[in-house]
Amino acid sequence: MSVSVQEADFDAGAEIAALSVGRDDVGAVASFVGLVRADKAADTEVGAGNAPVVQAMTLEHYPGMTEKALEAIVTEARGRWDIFGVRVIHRVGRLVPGDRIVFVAVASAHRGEAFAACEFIMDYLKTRAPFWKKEETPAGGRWVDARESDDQAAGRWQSGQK
Amino acid sequence: MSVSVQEADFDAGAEIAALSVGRDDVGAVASFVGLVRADKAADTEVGAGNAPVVQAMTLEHYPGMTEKALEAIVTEARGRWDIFGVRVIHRVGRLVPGDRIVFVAVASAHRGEAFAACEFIMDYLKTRAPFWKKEETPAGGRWVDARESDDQAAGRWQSGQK
Amino acid sequence: MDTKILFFAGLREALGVSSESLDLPAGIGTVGALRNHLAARGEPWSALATTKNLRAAVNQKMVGPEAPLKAGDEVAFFPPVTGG
Amino acid sequence: MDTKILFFAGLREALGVSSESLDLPAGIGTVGALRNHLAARGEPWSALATTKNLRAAVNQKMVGPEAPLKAGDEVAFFPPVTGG
Repeated sequence: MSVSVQEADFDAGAEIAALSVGRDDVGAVASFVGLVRADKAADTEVGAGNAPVVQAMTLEHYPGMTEKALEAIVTEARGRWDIFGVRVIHRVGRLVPGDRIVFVAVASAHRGEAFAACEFIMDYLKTRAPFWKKEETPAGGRWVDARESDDQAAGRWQSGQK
Repeated sequence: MSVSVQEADFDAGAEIAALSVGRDDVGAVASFVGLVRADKAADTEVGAGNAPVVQAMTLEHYPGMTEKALEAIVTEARGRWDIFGVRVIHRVGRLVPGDRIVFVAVASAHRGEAFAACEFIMDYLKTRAPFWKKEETPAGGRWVDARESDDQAAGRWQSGQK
Repeated sequence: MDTKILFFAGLREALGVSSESLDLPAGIGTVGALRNHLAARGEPWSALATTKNLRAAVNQKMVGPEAPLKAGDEVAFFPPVTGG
Repeated sequence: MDTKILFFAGLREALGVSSESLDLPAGIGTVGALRNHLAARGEPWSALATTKNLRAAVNQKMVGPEAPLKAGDEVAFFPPVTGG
């Protein structure tokens, strides 16, 4: 089970260790933890200076499709790089600044492939997995706008990737 | 203390968590764990098919210089990217396949900077930090040869990085 | 056979509904045509026309507006995703 | 003031010595000159000339063969690094 969508927090160290336990061919585990930032609203069009502080965030998703979308992204990564285990965890529900949101880890023989596949999965997850964030700020609730930079990050894998 | 050279193993999860604890501005922690592979000798000129299996590995280093070299690499990464905390741990002494060797983690507001800085530090560590590996195989001990691909990986940061 | 339609996030809130079942009208053969059909109901359904970069999925797979529809499909409309 | 010289890894094993202290001879003003001076001692010191891509550090900083030396410096010779 390489993909999980859950309300519960996760243990990054245990997940990283699980990708190499009992094996002697894993030379590299690249991983990523995404967290809720209090200043997240500052990224939007509101403008950094006047952006309200994020007090909490609710993650909505599309049950059923979410897992399929994440598994499709993992399958695509496996087709592009010679990687062993992959682990993706995405939390849903209400989270506060400092909380972990997402975890991606990739094991491979070599670091180049582990890093590339891990970053690829994060970039694709940001644009293809059906999650939506609603921020709570002193000014009220607001749905986070998609960032063009995320589309650009995902787009760079589409031609001449590594 | 962002850099450690030690015989003891490390706890990747605790190290990752420490980079964001008590803060609400960290949105991304990219990290890397390098491990001893049994088939490491297969990377050398010996040729993959006939390469002896690695039974253990001893890491030698240059005490005093090692810490300075790692800190210089971290300082360079801080100059290139807008990153918060950085943690580098490199083990020395005798290790067996499956053992962790090295840990690098970088915290930032955004994933792009965290990933880039983490990979940069690993690439530079591989070519600039005074560590040497000696493998034990059924055919005897042998010092690992430096890999040209590591020089290339470090070299790609030298012009038009990111 | 009914076609199930789901709405998510800001679009769900604008419509005040998270799903409906509908007998696919004759002539509605693509995701884009279904979107226009629903948007033509007037307020609040025009949100389907005005939502910036509206995305759609058929049977839980992201598709473009030209994707074909058949009775019994599960169709979803939603704003660009913002997870991770 | 003595100059301390350190050897590491395969080079250390080839020389059978991990460090020595030496009164920097007149005319030895660079890392490359010191390397040649030591290598000229004959076996096993010629390993300093034959080690592929020999690296050097002065006062714990990697340098090239043209780096200047002065009495009291800590000099190290070693093969290309292979950590990580």
